[in-house]
Amino acid sequence: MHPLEHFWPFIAFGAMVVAAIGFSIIAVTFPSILGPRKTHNEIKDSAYECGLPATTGTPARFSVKFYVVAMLFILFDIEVVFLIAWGVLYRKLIKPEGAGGLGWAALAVAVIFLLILEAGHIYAWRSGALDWASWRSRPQQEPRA
Amino acid sequence: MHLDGVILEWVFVIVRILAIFVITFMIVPYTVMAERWVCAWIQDRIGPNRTGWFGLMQPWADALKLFLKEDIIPHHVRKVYYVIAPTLVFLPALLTMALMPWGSNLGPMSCVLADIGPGMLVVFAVGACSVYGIVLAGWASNSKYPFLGGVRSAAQLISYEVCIGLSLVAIFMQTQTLNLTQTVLYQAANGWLVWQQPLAAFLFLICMFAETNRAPFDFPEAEQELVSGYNIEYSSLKFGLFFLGEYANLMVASMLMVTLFLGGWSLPFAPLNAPAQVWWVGAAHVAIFIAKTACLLFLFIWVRWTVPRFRYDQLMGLGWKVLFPLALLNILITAVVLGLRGGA
Amino acid sequence: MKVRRPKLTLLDRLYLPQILAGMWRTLKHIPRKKFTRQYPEEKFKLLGKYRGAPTLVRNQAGQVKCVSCQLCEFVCPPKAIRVLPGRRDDSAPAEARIEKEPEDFIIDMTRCIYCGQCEEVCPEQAIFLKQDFAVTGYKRSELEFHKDKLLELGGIHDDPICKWKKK
Amino acid sequence: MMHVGLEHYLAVSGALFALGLACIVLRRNALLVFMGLELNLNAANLALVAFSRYGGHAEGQVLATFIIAIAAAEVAIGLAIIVALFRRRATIVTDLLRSLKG
Amino acid sequence: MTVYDAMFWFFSLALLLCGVLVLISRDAVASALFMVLGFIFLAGLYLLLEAWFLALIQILVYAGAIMVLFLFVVMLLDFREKRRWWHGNLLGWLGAPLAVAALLAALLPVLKRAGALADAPEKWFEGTLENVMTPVFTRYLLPVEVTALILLAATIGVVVLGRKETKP
Amino acid sequence: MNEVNETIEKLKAQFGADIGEQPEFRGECGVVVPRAKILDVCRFLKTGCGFDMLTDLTGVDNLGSDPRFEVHYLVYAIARRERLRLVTGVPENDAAVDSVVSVWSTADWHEREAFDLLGLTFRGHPNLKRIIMWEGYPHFPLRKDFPVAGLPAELPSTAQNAGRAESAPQEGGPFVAGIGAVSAPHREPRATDTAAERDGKTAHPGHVEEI
Amino acid sequence: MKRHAATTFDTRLEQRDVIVTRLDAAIDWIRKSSCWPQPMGLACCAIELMASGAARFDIARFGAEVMRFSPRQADVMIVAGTCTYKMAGLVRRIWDQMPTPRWCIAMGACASSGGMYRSYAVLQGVDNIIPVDVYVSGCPPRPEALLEGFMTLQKKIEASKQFKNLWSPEPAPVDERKLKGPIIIRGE
Amino acid sequence: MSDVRDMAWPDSAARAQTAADPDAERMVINMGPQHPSTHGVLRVVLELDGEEITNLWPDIGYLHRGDEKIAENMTYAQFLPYTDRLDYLAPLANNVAYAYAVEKLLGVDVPRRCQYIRVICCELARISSHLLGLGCYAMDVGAMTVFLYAMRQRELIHDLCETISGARFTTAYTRIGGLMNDLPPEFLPLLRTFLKGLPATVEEIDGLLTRNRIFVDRTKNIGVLSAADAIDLGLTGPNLRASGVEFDLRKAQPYSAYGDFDFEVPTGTVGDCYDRYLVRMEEIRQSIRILHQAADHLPDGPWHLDDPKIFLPRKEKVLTKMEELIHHFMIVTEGVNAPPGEIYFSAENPKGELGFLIISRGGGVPHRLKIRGPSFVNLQALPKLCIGHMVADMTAILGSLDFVMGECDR
Ligand code: SF4
Ligand code: SF4
Ligand code: SF4
Repeated sequence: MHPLEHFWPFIAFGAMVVAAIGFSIIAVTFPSILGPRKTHNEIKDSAYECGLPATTGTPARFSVKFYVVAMLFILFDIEVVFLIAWGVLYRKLIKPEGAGGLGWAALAVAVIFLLILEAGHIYAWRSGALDWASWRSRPQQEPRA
Repeated sequence: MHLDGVILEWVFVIVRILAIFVITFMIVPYTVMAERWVCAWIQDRIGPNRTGWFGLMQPWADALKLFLKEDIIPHHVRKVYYVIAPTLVFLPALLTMALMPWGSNLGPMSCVLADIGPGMLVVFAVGACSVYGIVLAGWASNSKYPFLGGVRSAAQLISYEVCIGLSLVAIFMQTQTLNLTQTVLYQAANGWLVWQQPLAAFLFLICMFAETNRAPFDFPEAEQELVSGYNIEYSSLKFGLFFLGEYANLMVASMLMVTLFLGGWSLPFAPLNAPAQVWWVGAAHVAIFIAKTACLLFLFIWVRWTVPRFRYDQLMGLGWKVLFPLALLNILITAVVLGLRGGA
Repeated sequence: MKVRRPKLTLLDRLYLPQILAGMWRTLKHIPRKKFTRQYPEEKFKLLGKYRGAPTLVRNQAGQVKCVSCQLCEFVCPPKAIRVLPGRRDDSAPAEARIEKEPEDFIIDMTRCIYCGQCEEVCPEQAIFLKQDFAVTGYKRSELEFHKDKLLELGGIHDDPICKWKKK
Repeated sequence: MMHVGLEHYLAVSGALFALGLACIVLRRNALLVFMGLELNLNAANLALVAFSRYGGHAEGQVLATFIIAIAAAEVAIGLAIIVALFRRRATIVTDLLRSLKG
Repeated sequence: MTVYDAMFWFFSLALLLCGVLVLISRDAVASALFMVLGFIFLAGLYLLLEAWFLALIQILVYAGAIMVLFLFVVMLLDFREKRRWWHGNLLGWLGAPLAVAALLAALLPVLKRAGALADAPEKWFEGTLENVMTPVFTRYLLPVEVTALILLAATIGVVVLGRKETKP
Repeated sequence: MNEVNETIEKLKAQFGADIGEQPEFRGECGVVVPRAKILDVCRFLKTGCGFDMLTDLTGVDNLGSDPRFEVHYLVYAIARRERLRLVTGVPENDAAVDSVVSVWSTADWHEREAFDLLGLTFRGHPNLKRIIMWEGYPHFPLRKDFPVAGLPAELPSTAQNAGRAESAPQEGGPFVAGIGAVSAPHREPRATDTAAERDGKTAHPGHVEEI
Repeated sequence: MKRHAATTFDTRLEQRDVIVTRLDAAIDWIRKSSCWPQPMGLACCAIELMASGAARFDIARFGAEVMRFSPRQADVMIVAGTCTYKMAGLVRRIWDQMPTPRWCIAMGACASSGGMYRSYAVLQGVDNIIPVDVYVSGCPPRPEALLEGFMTLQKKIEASKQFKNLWSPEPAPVDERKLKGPIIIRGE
Repeated sequence: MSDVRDMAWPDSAARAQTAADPDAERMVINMGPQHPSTHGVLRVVLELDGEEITNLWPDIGYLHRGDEKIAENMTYAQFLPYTDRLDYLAPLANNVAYAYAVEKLLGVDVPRRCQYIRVICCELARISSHLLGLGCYAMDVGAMTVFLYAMRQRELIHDLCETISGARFTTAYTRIGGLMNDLPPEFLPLLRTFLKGLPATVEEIDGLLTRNRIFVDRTKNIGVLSAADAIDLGLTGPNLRASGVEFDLRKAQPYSAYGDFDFEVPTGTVGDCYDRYLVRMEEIRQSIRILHQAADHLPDGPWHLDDPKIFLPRKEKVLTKMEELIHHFMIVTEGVNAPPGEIYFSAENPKGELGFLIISRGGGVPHRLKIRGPSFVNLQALPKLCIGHMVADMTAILGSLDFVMGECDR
């Protein structure tokens, strides 16, 4: 009832996953078996910061820009998914309506979709969410020599 | 499916998994060596030549050395995450290999381990998960340089992932498939996609540089700034896994590029252009695929030793402000052209 | 003179042409003859009057030339030299008689900076920087060269001015 | 033992939904609450996909696709709010947020 | 038990286990990672349902994007709860069973009726990209554009919220 | 050197008899300024005479004379290519001068260095801390009563396991330094690799062999 | 080029199990062929250290161009330069953070003994704080001398009994008879 | 473990501010002393807001070797090798500057041939230093290969050094009142071949960097320093000239034989990293010009002072004549007999103005010898240059400042 052939590539893939994980486990555990016994002392166990003790214990928080970029990534990732699907189907969709397609409407769908998202992209761009540099590092007008 | 058919399939699966491991572990160490040699040659040097015959044993010495090294797990790290992070860097590359058509077929055995229908989606999905390793490594190290390196790298990876997807949409529009084998067959029939979609190929190449953290985008480990980035606190084979993962990713990136744009295992000459009927054509296909990959690897190495590094914000800017619109443009052009041609 | 700040042309601004040009430049290096001098295998010549490790020399008659005047010891910037003055025994033939000879002469090679000042100030031309460009050891004490070692390294120096002969 | 069928999937979906619900109700950390929400959405998706498959129509999966898309938007905004709040208040414990409200 | 069934049990139990672990982990990072793992198993269930496309999208979007963001936030805010989550959460402890019970009560009739649907093999739907997305791009054009609008709104929201505030 | 003399005249006109002059030596002129006036003089030099650059600032320890310390300022007028030296005496019991950071910001590190190595204080310096030696180093190394070899001191607390700072062994020829022990292992304890070597004679390691 | 060497090889190898000897040799080979340096460039010698990595001398031939600035990944610390007291703690700290087995080359007079700086600020030889395996004399040593020092270190690794010591964090015992310094190379 | 920041530079005020700022997304990070981009042992404590530097404290002294104190304890001649190790990228130039300083104290002038040879030394040193500086700079912005090409040419300069002085690196070539030895005959041909090959490398670096947009973006308008600020901070050398101030001691007070040569002093317009790079490149080209002229017009004649109280007598004479032997002993043990007085001599070194302030109380040993290391002063500009930029810019700025800790910490 559930023909195995359907799943075969995935099963093979699963086999690869198992093999790869097995390899990883070996790779992670072997050195602790083969290598010299671990020694610990206060210094060895402390973080490397160019040879000085770490200036503060845990890493502090950092620029919110990283979150923003991650969030934007999610949103645009969705866009990409839709576009990929659309792209694969495009040549069928673009066929004239008689031939089972939508004609140019197929393109229009994507264009409108893209335009809306591009508005967001441009908005983010304009409002500086995609800039990392502060004002000083931005290229300034070159002084007249 | 008959039982012996199933057994045969399983045998093939095992053979191909072994083949993948062999290919990976032959190509990756020698990619590292190629890096060291090519960089030496570019710099008028000789490069490792004292270990083994012409230095050919050097990668093995390095790898075994890492095996035999003390495996420091400092107390200040978040231990579980610290241990699994290196494997998470290496796993995605290995898994992507499972989808790679590294040949047409050898006798009755197809050379793709997992010929999944929408294969590219799997590649995307697996690739998307490669962020975890780096982020976790940076965070688990609980120290500042790795942390900065990890975060930078993660932001870089995800930014360029969008561009990768977008740059490939155009070729999906042409090939109408997400399957890698089909893509290769399409190219065998219709010519390489790099000629039909040069812009997409170029964008994809740039994205691959960024995704594999290669110069000019080598931020996570930008030595001059972050010493060696997210892997500072790693020693022994855990560090080796990062190293290996990095080059395995490089290899996978090259293979993807070959598969998607450079005709995969095919060469536009009669017997080599179609799936193999005889075993030696199959072998030749594997060789062609690996040769093409090697050329791209050389390109990666060559570029690294030529150009300066971008600054982080320039890199992000490039991704979001240049490649992104360019990819969209490419999609639109392709769409219009295909539309004018009237679809299929 | 003001340096010219090149304005990037449109092509330059596209990154690629310059990167490709750079890649062409680096590519050209690959087939070139390598600059490397493979150290232990390949012979090479030290240039000039190379300042290697300081050594003590003997004259043609096989005598230690040093008279332990200790000038070198004084001048040596890192104070790597230690001279223990001593008298020479009188059994030597009269025409070869020099009053003094160091009892021991120690150069700490881990201190020596190969500056050549000792050679320059030695009034007897008894100490020379030879061409020993690499001195390595496992222990600091190994790298402390004593008189016999130094003499062995120094060998015979053909002295055009045979000061000792005149006496 | 009976073969796996739609009801099994629905049961799993229900259980997942219950877990998500528990997460929302029990955890105080806003991020965990959020994750619970995601679990709920996925439980719904699972049900939809199962229905679609056994019902033989595309709509369930179409809907699931849209849900994933909207969920992404929701997560982005939600986390943005959490981050913004955290930057302001340095806490993401929901109780405190509640106390702010009332 | 067929292989299929075995896979189902494996995936669903693993999924639920991950769900439980999400719920009970003290460490939010662990929660997030278990969540990722859970989504991967969920994708496995999708595969069993022959929803190929959705399975991959699930991993791509949920595991590859959404959870990365979660992880980012969890790691980088790096906050610690003062109390264990199960302490002093009376409302939650009372509410949770009630909610779950209510849910199950609502679900039970559906479950009962679901068996009827399961026996129509010829009608089974295979969730290939084409099967799933063709309707989207033909019948559901409006929702597509609405999705775009929602994404746009989210983009703007994110940018506004992420803006660096001037000192209060 | 007319211009320099002009400047000195200007200074004298401005500050009167406070300004002393050093004899010209190898074409260089120095001006002796009383300690209290140094900041004013520097301001005047910068704004009134165009000495826009402070090339160097350093302290000198003249142990035995009074005042014990001197601070030397080397100022330079880029446009006129003119160099002038200011010297001011600083007594030991009140080793403090006004800081000139407000005049030339380059004085910052120079003054800190003088503070670090000689123990001179600069009043009004924004951040007078040790710059060369580590924080907490107890001595002032450039003072004449401090030996080159150094005096023992605790290392900075960042160096938990590197021991302490010790005096460096001083060896010299017969003309300068005192008598050292016979061989390096005795003079420099670390040169001994084993205790046996230190007690007995140093081994004469290594003989030469052609290979 | 003449090599003066004080090494008299004792041909009668210690009567050990052949397999152990072989394993020793294998492990020695691995470790000596892959010595990643931690370039502790402190002063002028660091420039010669760089030079030895550059085209003319190419330390890469020994597989040692993989300069790891992170101590966790390095095998041999090359102390090149003057180690001042202010710096001493850091050098020691980085040494402590290196995983075993690890080695140290003191490159140049300053690192070996303090060199010409017999002064209040300079540590008189890094062997005061970390165990040095090989001293390279010179100020700075020629890159060739550093390479020679590197080979000297390789000899030391070769002469060590690594296998029995595989699991021990202590430095492997060395066959002292094989290690007689100094090694002096005379050029032309 | 104690709070390091007690030892580190962020002083308590800054720390309090960082801690108190509620919106602080800041972190304090420590770069160096053991860090690939701090060129030796500079330590910089950075306060970052994301990737942006909001505050910065350089910490020096990790290479303080006590040169000045040592100088007070030895004769002028003995101190000469120590000057090699000041700016250890250009030992020849340091030797020259020191020799001139002592000669100025003694009030003597060296013969013209010696002056010319010293000019050659200085310019060779300048090229070698700039090559390494540019190479490291390129490496800091990620172009490794440029560094290797620069090192390759440096190797040839080392060969030249070896030819004249017998040492690759720490040459100690000059002597008070002359040189260690005359130029060996094979030197000039070697120099000419070197000069023939050098422009190709300069051109190669130029081709790899100057118009490469990645490099230009990394350097243009980064770390801008106005002329007024540069002067106020006391900067000298290429860093000052890049800000547009035409100040070069070779022109301002032509010491040695610099008056005889025809060369130009390149200056920049903006004072950013790009200008500093361009100025150095141009200086290499100018140095090539000077070297050509010097090689062509090298005068004959004595190459040292013939004063037995200053310059060591010839060996043959020492070996044979009693009087010479006595002079020899006197010079070595007592040193040159300097008059009491105070001089300041500075020379245009590759990094800037290297000055020696010598206070003599008579005799062969200085009373105080202050070394004005250009890097020490130049490094002060670091906070001014870096604050507001990104971390990656800091490496570019550090590279463009081209400092050497040897002369900074002395
Ligand atoms: S070597 Fe020369 S200078 Fe030294 S003690 Fe002997 S004779 Fe005197
Ligand atoms: S070469 Fe220099 S350091 Fe070495 S012994 Fe002679 S004078 Fe001393
Ligand atoms: S040994 Fe010489 S070259 Fe090396 S650091 Fe010390 S002084 Fe500099």
